[in-house]
Amino acid sequence: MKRLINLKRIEARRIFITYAIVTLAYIIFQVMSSAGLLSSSMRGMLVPICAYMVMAVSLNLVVGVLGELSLGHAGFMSVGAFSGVAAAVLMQNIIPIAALRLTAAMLVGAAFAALAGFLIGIPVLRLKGDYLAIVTLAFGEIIKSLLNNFYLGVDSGGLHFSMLTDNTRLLEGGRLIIRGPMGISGIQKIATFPAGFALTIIALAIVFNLVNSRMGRSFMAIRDDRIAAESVGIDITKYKMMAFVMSAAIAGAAGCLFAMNYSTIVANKFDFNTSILILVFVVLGGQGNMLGSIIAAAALTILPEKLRSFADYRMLLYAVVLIAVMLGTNNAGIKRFFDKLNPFNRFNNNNKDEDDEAGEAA
Amino acid sequence: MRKLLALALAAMLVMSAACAFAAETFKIGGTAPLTGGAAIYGNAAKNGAQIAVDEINAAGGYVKFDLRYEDDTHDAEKAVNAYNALKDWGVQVSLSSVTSKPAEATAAENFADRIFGLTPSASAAAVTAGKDNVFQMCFVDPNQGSASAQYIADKKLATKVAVIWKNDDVYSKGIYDTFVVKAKELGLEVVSDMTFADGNDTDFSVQLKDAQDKGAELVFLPMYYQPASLIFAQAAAMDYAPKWFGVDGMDGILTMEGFDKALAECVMLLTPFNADAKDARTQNFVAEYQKRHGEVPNQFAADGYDCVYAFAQALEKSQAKGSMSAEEICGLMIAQFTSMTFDGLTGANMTWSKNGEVTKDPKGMVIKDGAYVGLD
Amino acid sequence: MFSRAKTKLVPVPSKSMIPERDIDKSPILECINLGITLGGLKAVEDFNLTIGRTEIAGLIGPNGAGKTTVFNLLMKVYQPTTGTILLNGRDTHGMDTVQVNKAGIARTFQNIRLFRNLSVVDNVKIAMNNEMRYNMWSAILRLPNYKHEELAAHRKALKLLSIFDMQDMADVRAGSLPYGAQRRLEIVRALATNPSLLLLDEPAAGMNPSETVELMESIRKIHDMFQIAIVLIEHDMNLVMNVCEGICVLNFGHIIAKGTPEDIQSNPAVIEAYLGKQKGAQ
Amino acid sequence: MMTFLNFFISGISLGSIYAIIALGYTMVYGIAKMLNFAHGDVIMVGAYVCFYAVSRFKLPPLAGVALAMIVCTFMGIIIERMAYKPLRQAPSLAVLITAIGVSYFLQNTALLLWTSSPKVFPSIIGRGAFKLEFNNFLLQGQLSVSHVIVLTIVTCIIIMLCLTWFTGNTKMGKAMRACSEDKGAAQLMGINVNSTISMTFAIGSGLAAIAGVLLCSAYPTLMPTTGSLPGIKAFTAAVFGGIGSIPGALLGGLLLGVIEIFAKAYISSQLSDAVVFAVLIIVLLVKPAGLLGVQRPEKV
Repeated sequence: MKRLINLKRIEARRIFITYAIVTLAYIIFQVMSSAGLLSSSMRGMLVPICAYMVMAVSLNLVVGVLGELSLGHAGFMSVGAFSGVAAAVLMQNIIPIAALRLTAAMLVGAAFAALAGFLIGIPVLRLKGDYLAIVTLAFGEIIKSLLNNFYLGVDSGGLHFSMLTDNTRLLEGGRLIIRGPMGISGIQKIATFPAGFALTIIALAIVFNLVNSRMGRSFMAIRDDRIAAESVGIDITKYKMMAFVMSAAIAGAAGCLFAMNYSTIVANKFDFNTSILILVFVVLGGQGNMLGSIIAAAALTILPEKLRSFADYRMLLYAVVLIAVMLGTNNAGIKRFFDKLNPFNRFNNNNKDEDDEAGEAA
Repeated sequence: MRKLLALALAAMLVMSAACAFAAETFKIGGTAPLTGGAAIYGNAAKNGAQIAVDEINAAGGYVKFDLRYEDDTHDAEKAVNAYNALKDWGVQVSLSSVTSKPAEATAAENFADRIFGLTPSASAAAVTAGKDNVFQMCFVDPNQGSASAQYIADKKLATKVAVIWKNDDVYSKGIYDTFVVKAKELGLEVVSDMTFADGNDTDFSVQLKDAQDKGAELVFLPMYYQPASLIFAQAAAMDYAPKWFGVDGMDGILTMEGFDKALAECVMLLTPFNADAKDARTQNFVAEYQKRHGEVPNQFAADGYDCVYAFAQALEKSQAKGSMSAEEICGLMIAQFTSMTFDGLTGANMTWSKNGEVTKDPKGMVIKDGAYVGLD
Repeated sequence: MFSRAKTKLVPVPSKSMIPERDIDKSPILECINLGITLGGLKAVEDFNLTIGRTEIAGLIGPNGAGKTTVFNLLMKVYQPTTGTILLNGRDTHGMDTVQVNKAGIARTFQNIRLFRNLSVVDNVKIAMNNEMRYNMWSAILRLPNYKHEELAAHRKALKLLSIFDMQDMADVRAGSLPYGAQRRLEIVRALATNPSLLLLDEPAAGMNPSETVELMESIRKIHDMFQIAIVLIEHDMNLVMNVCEGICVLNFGHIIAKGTPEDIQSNPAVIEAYLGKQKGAQ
Repeated sequence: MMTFLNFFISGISLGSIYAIIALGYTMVYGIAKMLNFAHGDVIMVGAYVCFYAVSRFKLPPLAGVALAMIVCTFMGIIIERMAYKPLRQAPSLAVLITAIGVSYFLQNTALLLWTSSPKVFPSIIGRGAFKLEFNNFLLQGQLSVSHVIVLTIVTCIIIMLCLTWFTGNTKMGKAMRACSEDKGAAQLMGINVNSTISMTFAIGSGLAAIAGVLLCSAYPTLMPTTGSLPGIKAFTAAVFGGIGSIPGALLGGLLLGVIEIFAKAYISSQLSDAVVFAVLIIVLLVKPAGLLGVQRPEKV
């Protein structure tokens, strides 16, 4: 019998290391930023990197922990961004403190995204595998299409919204917040790096605590063997829904954080390509591996910026790096090498076969 | 002795340098979609600006430029990244961004950082709104929409019009909105109002059929030329020949490789730039562009070119120094741009209002025998 | 809904294994005219079987006879096309796998279906999900009831694992266990759902003779400790004849014989099904 | 009524383009079990090759198409060898991401090679149309069906029949079906799984070249991003019809086109995409494996 991995110790250590690395990175960058050691380029990316890290963690809950492929995750980000920013605009006078307003906006974004996740979950979670994936893609496109035709305005008479054309008929002094394809303009940029860090830690805490509970075990049971999970009384739909909604809520908060970092936001930003980008973070970082997702999200956000000196060849190189990394991380030789270095390969499905042989041989 | 000699040498070097490089060098930069679906516009603006910079540097006047363009892939997030990369490089005057949504995002940064911005072609009203230091070289979308309606009504081109616009595009939507309002005001009847979007921008039979069935005499196309070329081809296939009216984004349709120019016959458009204009400046520019890139420049290239020249004029007039910070230059530029007039490829006697919008005459053009002819 | 006495899992020491003691009680399981058509083929037909409250029964038959299909019908992996399943006297019509499990049936699988990437103890704890009560927010916020219930569940899981002396492997990845241990873990996992009827699908498959003997003892031990009914599918006749009190033989989806091990061993229909029709035999 | 028929024809036209792209998707998915998101970009390359052959080098159209097919087939084989083959044992998601990487790679290479300016595809098939005049109590007016569309539909059907025959009757085709069912078992039966999958990619890419030429003949602008959005739509069509099913791809493509046009015409041109995807979702809920897909029950 080959080594039997002691998962409990590894898991605890892995969680600790994840928190530690994120916190350490935050402190380093925060200090460097206040000391003026960071380039504008780097400083400008801090908040979006946080948002992408949270997105990656959130998608990893669905893809890595629950084991369902979602190709429309940007849709939830979009719902969170639009509802959160709209909420922030509405609360501008009620909550004067920016940090509080941001928190409230993120909560609103999370709530709306969770609602969207729930509504979408009802039909989606009845499907399996690639079909589930294509339906999430479809919902992502539908969300984009609907938001591109959504108008929301506020005036002294309250909130007004309309679809397709701007029929909000705002009174004098009213403000059209969401303007269909033109999205939201003139956003107050209240997203900050500390807020991004806080959201990352909260997202990690939610996901880790959930994973190490009866809910999380049920998610992983569904991933590993749906039929066996049913046979021991796990209500598949209920737990899939729980993971899906929680993931959508976190994505919504991340979307709100992201949108609050720019003065303008449009629905087209959150398209299929963005969904795929987040999926790339998850796959590259390792399914179920939160630290991996976080590192991949940060690295792949910075990479295209660092490639700017290659001018026209920038995106070509990005593609080559992406392919090379996928080939490299899945190459048996290289993989074994990294596995030796990294004891945290709990969810790594690839060495399953190896272990199976070990099991059968014994 | 040696020391003295070295000193003398150094002094000579400095002097000769001062003689040869009397010019003030400014770092000028902008973001543009150089890759992805909108790369046509970004590359055109970049190439146009590069030609202007090369000409100005070669002429050896007061101003010299160091130009840098960064890729923003037509995305607000990437545009801010690109803007920050330029800031790290030490950009002094900014060419903002080429497309509207990215420009809206970078303009907010321009405003916050006090870096003067002049966008060649980002035409959304929100780009300049509320920012004293962001200016446009192109017409702002709402103006173009109402100008088009005005033109159609004035020339009595039609009473029943159809509009086909791109539903997920800021530019198209911006023009559409004011066009419809103005058209109603002027008694034009918008009989058909149809859209398309990114995923379904190949088949226009429904939109055209609707316009045809409702008897539209003129179809207004606030869009870029690539979908427009498909619309013309499909309309021809279904024997539908209304009057076509385009906007500045339509410019470039005649330069598409392989495009059957007969399809665009009699298409009218409002554009500030005409590659077939007979004046020497335009002809030189077009020749140079063709030499370098093998293509006829479109309006974006001309806008990019004009921006650089406008900067050169303003910098020279205000006697800005290359050693000044971006913020100092910003103050000078605001003063200059709100007071100066500028002649460029895309219009003569351009002036700018305090809120950054340009005033120049749109040229009504019609395509005759595969070339633009001025309309009046 | 289908609440059962929570005391069920308290081990009752009992040395006697006499099926007759169930006579005065209602049976745990009754299948009446059970049948299913899969892809036009009648995989199981007219299946009638009654299992006593503490009976150990065997379901045998040649390959493809429909044994696993019967288990799948009982667990509602497939919905039966005809017939009725009464569990504890209650019709299971319209129930799904999860509900049937909650009502008291648990099973193991012919091809091991463990949660391979999870630890051994987590595999068992997953099966105890339905007896834990804390909600999502307790878990996220780590409220006291989360800690309390998790601790209790962990203790109970270790206790269950100790039946097979597996408590030391609790934190090992289930997929990396040796084959025999995986089979045993599946049984523990099934037991963790507090079943009153345990279905074992070829528990001895792939085991060597000494492991099989150990397994036999374990099955008896489980039976004694929990006082539950067990139905097992097995090809190892030694195990079946030694452990089972009653045997049901299936061939081509039909029951061809039912009886005690002795009856079955001498039943000509069974011999024919297993060995083919022999010329000259009596 | 006539308008309805005309829209129907438009829908079929659009749908036939989706169908021909979907055939390639379904072929690769059915056998290699991977979502080849780079398929749309192979189409783009095929169209560019044909464009340059015909417009610049003045080759006859058929030679252009043949050249495009050869180039795409080789490219398909090379992509498969370099990017997908090393990942045969890897989880399917890793392959999916690699395919996306390949898609980015092709798009950006095209951008460097052929610039971002749109090209107008030469009318190698001609812009003509069959015009049908109707003048009876039911139908009044003219129905026009362009030659390109007729050719596309005919090509679709021919390709569908050929593929069905190929997978059903030839040795290689049977090997493909075997790989599709169970790669391990196929290997044990002496089928060279690797070369079979390479072959699938070669065929799929060759089909992509034809699809590219037809796509750009029907909607004649060509840019480095030309293939990506129709690619996603066609992928949707393939799922709609039941991914892996060859007739399903044809049916799915045609239906998707018709639904899209009808949604534009009778519901809202602004929400047509939303309607198309909503219909897809509803179909998948009713028939979880698509219209013609076969749902295999899980073995327990």
